[in-house]
Amino acid sequence: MTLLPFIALSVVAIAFALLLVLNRNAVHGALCLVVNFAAVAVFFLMLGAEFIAVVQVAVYAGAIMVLFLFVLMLLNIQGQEGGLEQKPRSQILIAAVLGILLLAEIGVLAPLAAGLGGAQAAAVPADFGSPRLVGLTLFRDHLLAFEIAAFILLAAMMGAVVLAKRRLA
Amino acid sequence: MAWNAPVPFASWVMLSGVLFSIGAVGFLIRKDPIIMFMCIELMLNAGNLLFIAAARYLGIMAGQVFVFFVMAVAAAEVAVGLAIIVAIFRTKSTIDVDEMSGMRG
Amino acid sequence: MGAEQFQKHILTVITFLPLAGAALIALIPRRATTAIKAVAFAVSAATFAISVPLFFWFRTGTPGMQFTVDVPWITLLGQQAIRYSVGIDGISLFMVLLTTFLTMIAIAGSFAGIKDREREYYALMLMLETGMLGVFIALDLVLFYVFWEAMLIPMYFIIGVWGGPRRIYAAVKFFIYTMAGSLLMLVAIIAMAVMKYQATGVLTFSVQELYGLEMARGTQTLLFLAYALAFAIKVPMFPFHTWLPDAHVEAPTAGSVILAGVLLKMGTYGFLRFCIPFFPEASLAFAPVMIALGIIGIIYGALVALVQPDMKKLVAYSSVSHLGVSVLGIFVFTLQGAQGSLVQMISHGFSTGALFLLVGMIYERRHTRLIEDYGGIWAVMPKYGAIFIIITMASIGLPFLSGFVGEWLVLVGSWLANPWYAVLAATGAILSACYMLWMLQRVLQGPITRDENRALKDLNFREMVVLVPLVAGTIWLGVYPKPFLDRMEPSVDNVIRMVQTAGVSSPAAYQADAAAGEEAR
Amino acid sequence: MIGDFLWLIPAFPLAGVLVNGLLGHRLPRMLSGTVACLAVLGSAVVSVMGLLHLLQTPAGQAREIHQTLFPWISTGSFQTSVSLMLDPLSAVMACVVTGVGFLIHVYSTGYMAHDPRYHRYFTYLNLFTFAMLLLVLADNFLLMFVGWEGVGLCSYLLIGFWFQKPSAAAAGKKAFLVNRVGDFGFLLGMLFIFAVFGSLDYRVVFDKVAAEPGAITATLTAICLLLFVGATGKSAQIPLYVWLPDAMEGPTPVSALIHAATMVTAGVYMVARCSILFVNAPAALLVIAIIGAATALFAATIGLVQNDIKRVLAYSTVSQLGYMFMACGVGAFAAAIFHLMTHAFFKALLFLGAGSVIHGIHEEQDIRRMGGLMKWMPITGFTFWIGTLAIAGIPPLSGFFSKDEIIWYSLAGPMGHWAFWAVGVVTAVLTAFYMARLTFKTFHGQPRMPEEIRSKIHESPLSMTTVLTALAVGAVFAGLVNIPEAIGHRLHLPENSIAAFTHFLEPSIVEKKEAALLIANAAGNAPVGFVRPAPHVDHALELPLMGLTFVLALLSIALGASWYVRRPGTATALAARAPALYSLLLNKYYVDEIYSAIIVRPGMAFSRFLWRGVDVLIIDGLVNAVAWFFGIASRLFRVVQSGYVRGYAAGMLAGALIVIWVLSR
Amino acid sequence: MSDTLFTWIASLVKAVLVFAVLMSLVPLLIWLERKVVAWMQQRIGPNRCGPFGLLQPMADAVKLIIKENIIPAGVDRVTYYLAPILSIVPALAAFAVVPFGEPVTIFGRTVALQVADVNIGILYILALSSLAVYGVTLAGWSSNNKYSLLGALRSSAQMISYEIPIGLAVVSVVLMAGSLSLKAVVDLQRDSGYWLVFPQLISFIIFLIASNAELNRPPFDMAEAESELVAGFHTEYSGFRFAMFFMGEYVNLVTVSALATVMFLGGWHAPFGLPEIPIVWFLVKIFAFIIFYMWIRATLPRIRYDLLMAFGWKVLIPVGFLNLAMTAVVVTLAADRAMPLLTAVNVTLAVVVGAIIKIAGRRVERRAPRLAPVPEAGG
Repeated sequence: MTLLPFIALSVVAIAFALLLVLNRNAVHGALCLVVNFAAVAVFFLMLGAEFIAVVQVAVYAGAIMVLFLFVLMLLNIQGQEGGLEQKPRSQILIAAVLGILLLAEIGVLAPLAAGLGGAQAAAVPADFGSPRLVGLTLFRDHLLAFEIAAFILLAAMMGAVVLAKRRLA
Repeated sequence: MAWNAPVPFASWVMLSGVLFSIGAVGFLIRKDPIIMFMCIELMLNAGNLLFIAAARYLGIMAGQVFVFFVMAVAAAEVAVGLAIIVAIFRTKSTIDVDEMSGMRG
Repeated sequence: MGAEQFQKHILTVITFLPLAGAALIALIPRRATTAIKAVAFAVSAATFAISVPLFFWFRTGTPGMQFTVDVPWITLLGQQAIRYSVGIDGISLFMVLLTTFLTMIAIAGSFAGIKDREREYYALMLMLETGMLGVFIALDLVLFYVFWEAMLIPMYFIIGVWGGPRRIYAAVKFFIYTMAGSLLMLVAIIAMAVMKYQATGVLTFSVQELYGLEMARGTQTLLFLAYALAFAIKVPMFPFHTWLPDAHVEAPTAGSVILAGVLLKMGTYGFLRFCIPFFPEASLAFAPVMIALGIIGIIYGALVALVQPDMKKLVAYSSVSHLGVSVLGIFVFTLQGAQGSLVQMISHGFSTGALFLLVGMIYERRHTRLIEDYGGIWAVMPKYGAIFIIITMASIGLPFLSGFVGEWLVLVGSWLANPWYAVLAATGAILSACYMLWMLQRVLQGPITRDENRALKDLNFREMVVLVPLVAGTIWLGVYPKPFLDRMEPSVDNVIRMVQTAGVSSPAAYQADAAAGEEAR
Repeated sequence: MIGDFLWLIPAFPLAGVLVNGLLGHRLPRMLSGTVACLAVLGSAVVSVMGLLHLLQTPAGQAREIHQTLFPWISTGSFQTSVSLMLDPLSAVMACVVTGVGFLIHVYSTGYMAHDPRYHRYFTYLNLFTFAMLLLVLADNFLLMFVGWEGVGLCSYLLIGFWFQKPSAAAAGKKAFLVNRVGDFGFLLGMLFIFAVFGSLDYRVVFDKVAAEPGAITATLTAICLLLFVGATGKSAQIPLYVWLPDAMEGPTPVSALIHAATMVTAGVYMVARCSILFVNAPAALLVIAIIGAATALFAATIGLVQNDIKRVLAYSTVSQLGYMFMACGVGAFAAAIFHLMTHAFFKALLFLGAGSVIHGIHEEQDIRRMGGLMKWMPITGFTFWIGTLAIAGIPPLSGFFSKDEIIWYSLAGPMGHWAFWAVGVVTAVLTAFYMARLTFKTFHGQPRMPEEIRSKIHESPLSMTTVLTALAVGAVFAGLVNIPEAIGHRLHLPENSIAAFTHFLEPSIVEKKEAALLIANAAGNAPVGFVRPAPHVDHALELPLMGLTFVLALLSIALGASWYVRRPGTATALAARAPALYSLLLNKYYVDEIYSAIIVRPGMAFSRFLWRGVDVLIIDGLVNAVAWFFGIASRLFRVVQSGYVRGYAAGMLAGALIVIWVLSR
Repeated sequence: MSDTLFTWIASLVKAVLVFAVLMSLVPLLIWLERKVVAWMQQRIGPNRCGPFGLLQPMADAVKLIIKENIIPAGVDRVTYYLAPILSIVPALAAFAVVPFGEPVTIFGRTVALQVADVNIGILYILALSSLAVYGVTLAGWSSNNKYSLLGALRSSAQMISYEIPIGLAVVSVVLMAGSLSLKAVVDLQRDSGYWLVFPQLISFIIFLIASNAELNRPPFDMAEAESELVAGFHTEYSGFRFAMFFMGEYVNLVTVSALATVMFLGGWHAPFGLPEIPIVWFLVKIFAFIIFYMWIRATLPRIRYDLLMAFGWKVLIPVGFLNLAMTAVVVTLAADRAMPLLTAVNVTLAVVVGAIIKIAGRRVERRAPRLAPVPEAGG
């Protein structure tokens, strides 16, 4: 959890994020995102959240990105979109301005937040981030949220089926 | 800065901030809704990162549990989003965001 | 035990009998119109019959509420805050009687006028009656507000469905005008309840307890204005009156009889029952403004009525003028003034109700309300002419007819407050004579110019039955108003005393009058 | 004893109204007519009995009978009840009203014989009598006001009786409205009285004023002036007289009863009744005198040139009323009432005479197309002559006594002044002249009717002629009731027969000498310049002055005879020489036109402006503007929903930025 | 020699060892498979190259390596190269957490016979198995061929669907073991004396069926069956990349068998009473499983795709949930007597179900529709 791996990995993460945004081909974009997720999973490991790291890989990389790939492949909407060139000038300008503003804001906020978190990581029990502890917190303090998440997933499932189902007219 | 010095919390905020803004800008720039969805996932992930970092630096498990919920929501969102895109593609044979302004006032 | 029990719950019976009637009518098949009319009239007549003993059982001389029923209805914050508490005193007794009397007559009057959808029409009329009665007997602010709003809906439909060509515009305008006003009142009601709760920990909406609620000068003014706006629109007072001509012109005959006969009185009743007792200081402070608006209403209403081509609009503006007198009577804060305004309300109910019926009757024959379409119909319709003249005389305040008693007392009251008020208000008498007689001349007198008029049939038996009670009412109120005056005096005196005790700055005339009043009785 | 029969006087006509009103159209004509006449006869009998009862009561006792029927309006300190009072003044008035009224009812049965709405006519007539009696017998101002407006209503109904005629309808409305303006003043007066004295009963008010005379002269002046406004409205004095000439549209008996004998005299009665008030307000008295005089002269001048027989008589009535008010103005209230009584007789006689003339020559009213009718209608002509002589003031007829008394007191009365005397004399001369002109043009000279009518001219039926003769008798002997001292002493008549009438009225009217004292006392502290205590005029002058007026009257009748009988053309020639003056008088000084120009037309324009401008344009405009505004606003916001997905996204992001920025501060 | 350095070296050595063993096993398995299937179909199988045909796989490997790598036109280069790698790496990585023996002391330090003892072992395996989908998907998509695209979609859909039953089976085992690490599962079986195959019989059956589908092996190999979609997602691959797909498949086979032995057959422990030989029993059990899979490949006919998916969603998942629920109830209520109870329940259930299937099977035959005799011509 030292600075070197952190910087290395953040460079990887940021690079692949930029690749995703700037990539003309959607599938390649998806793969870049997968790599980004892997990098973030490693970050989670560095931050002592093994369970979440593995879940991240399983859920994000394993399920969500597969969904993306599925849709990309099913619809085969390859290359409709040109690169950044033909976008309306104004849209890019706005996006750029807002992006810079956001960055500036984060730049300002980061040191403030630092005060919050403190330079040193807090002393933490050995099995911090282990499934046992996560499970305990999840089902003791946030059971209601868990149930609600369950409902959201149920609703999403039904929604997806209804929306995408080919109308057998 | 010694290479093996511990990583301050501020840098985690910076990192997730950068990732978030890349996602946001990406969302604004691209016209292909799938890319936009990916950018959203990226933003959500940046959020998760910050959650975990904060959990680690404050020693509170709740952070990680929240990430769990964020993932649930993200999954749900992608499922529905992609279903919509499939539906739109099937009707209009194009999924360019700018054409899809049927719902205007 | 039955009689005593009946006497105790007579008000509830009177209020909800029409509702039951409406339900009964809803069950009758649509085609059986005669049955519908019979049931409707029977129910309204029964309601009137039950309300008549109220007049005799009413103990004159006691200012407090009588025939009270007080049952908890909704509990808030653990306390029975909102109660079904009803009761009448000198002021609301006559309003109740007027409502039941006029509804019975209106229903009888609309047998010929209403041709389509009779079932809904009569059901709505009876529902309207319940709404109106509820307003007059409610002693709990929320109950009052509920009935106040409930009464709007049937009226809206009656104007909106069975009205004239521009009925939708008129109905919507009527609804929004009243609704806008009453929303502010609702806020004020809640504010008062909250203030009471904060001050004494007792959460209640009952009118009795909220009398004499201590509050800062500023809030009292605001709350007074909120109430005053709601009632000013209802009266209607000068700037807020434009809905009345439209509503009247477009409403069916019976609709405008009820609208003019009872709905307008709710405004003035509201002033007497809520505005003044709740906020005596503010009432005193705003008295000159309200008096000015009242007087403007009188003169403005009369002048505009003078040039109206449409008879119903003319009568509508005359209502604005007459109720201007009533408002003036209330805000001069003298016993005569207040009693005069109450009598004026009752007499206006009789005379304007009759006028609308009369206009309605020739409308049913000729389907036009423009004055120039008529001329010289007295020759063809002698009975109609005779009644028209009597009612006109009552409306312009000829002595020994109801109009004069109300006007005279208001003039006495306002002269005691400030002679100039009386002078200006009295000009109303001249102006009202002008427009009424000019209308009379163009409609009844002169040669018959159009041949359709030649073929007009005179009043049939039903129409006479409808009009004669009203004429009798005006004559009785004009010749022998004592029973009315005695019953309302203590309650009105009670309200006026509230203002006098509150108002240190009240003009000397009050003391003189009050003192004189004392030893004279 | 008589006290509890008082209510019968108004009750009889009321019963008549109910019978005729409700059942009239079913009854045969004769029955409904007789019912009406009997009703008035009944109340006449009772009022005469009342009068006799008063006469018999010895001077010491109070000559007053009271009867309270039922409490009317009573709230707090304002207590009034419907109660009647009979005292000398109201007894006289009641007798005049019922007496003359009865005769006119009988006359009407003949006159209105062929009218389709026969029963309705008698209903109105009875209603009028009831109202007049209420007015006269009331013992408080409010009940008097009831009568006051009641008679106004009946005059409206009766003037507009033939409502098919647009002019009649308009005249009726005009009468009512002008009366209403007068009543407005009266109403304010009553309010003022109540505010000051705390009650409206005569007894209470008069005792309070009598208790400390001259104390509240200023308020009393205001009250009296307001009451006088009511009087001018009702008795057709200068500003509000315009309705009387138009009132001739109604049937002639109506004009006779209402616009000669009874209603118009109500104002004089009211002034006399409140003499105690007026006496304590010398300024008000002065105003009354001036207006009375002015009206007398003014109306007389117009009367000279009128061609409609009834219009001439109408203006003569206005002029005579002016006399009465002048009498009151100078403080001779008794003289005013005496003239009122005599005038009732001969003016009713003249009107009924005119009525029978019109009846005779079939609805022709223009005197220029009459002439030489004496041949066809001897009785009408003869009685008409008696009326003319009476009004001209030729002794020994009643007119002479009452008019000359007024002329004398206009000089010698408490507020007398030679100016009033001069106006009185001049008006007397003019009256004599236009009456002479009228009689000569109608009954003498060559008949100017078209040929075919001449054959059909006939004398009126018996029912009308008997009434004429009865009234003629009244006109002749009414004067003897109040022979002035001067003549009385000269003829050595028994003491009690001299000025009997004035002595009889003593208790209810302020006596002249007492009036003089009070006026002097009130004038003392009232800053009215003109008023000063009465000049001492020795009584010696009374007879010669009377003689003077008599001679002048004879001369003017002679002049009339020469102009219109011997040389008929002279009047028209004279008129040709001064066309402006003639047309001015003919068109009644254009007063009607002036009124409509000043009041009616601008009033209508203003109210039309109020309606179109204020009501529709401003208030409704505002309301609709609010509705329009919301329409526009909603259309404006629609644009924000552009459907451009990335626009929304940018918006969201910007929002997020702001939120972060705000939260982080 | 600090401790950290030692652990680093130890794990490195273990990793290399495992990699070597796996890589060497692959050709052996290919040969074994062809031999076993042949023996089952009463034919000889490869016997030309080397004794009993043992060098046949070597020959194949050489063929594939020297074959020309044809890359069809319009292929998305990056993903085309990436796909085979992505199919092998997850399989190899999954083996890292499989413990294959008691801890051994070398140079005085104890070394766990497990590449990495991670306390979320099972979850790690599940995650990696979900990554395996990428290989298939990208291969199918990038080869710009309609059939390969369809084949890829179908097989990836199948693999995703069958991840859930595997997950449920694994969770019920974890429930018994109380921890996610594989070592704990083995220790549980050693301490309690029961091999989990008995108390968790239902989940064992589900695991077998689902893992078979996960590997795209014959009864469920609709995606790359020759008769259906040419060769499924790896139609356009040839040469060494095609070999990598094959290697991926077999390494996965080994991993899954290892997982099954660790979770259900008590890892490296000898069956009741037999002497404890460290790694041998472990390998014996793995080979038992592998043979079992091959046996199924030889016997069972291919299932139609929609029935396959329906079976997965509508049968395996519900049964998995029920089993999980039952286990959870028993574990919480009767924590100590859990093992015998569960064994009893599962065994009785298995017997009952077996009987039902047998009876149902016979009745179906009797009622099978006799073909109506063909009516004589004419008449």
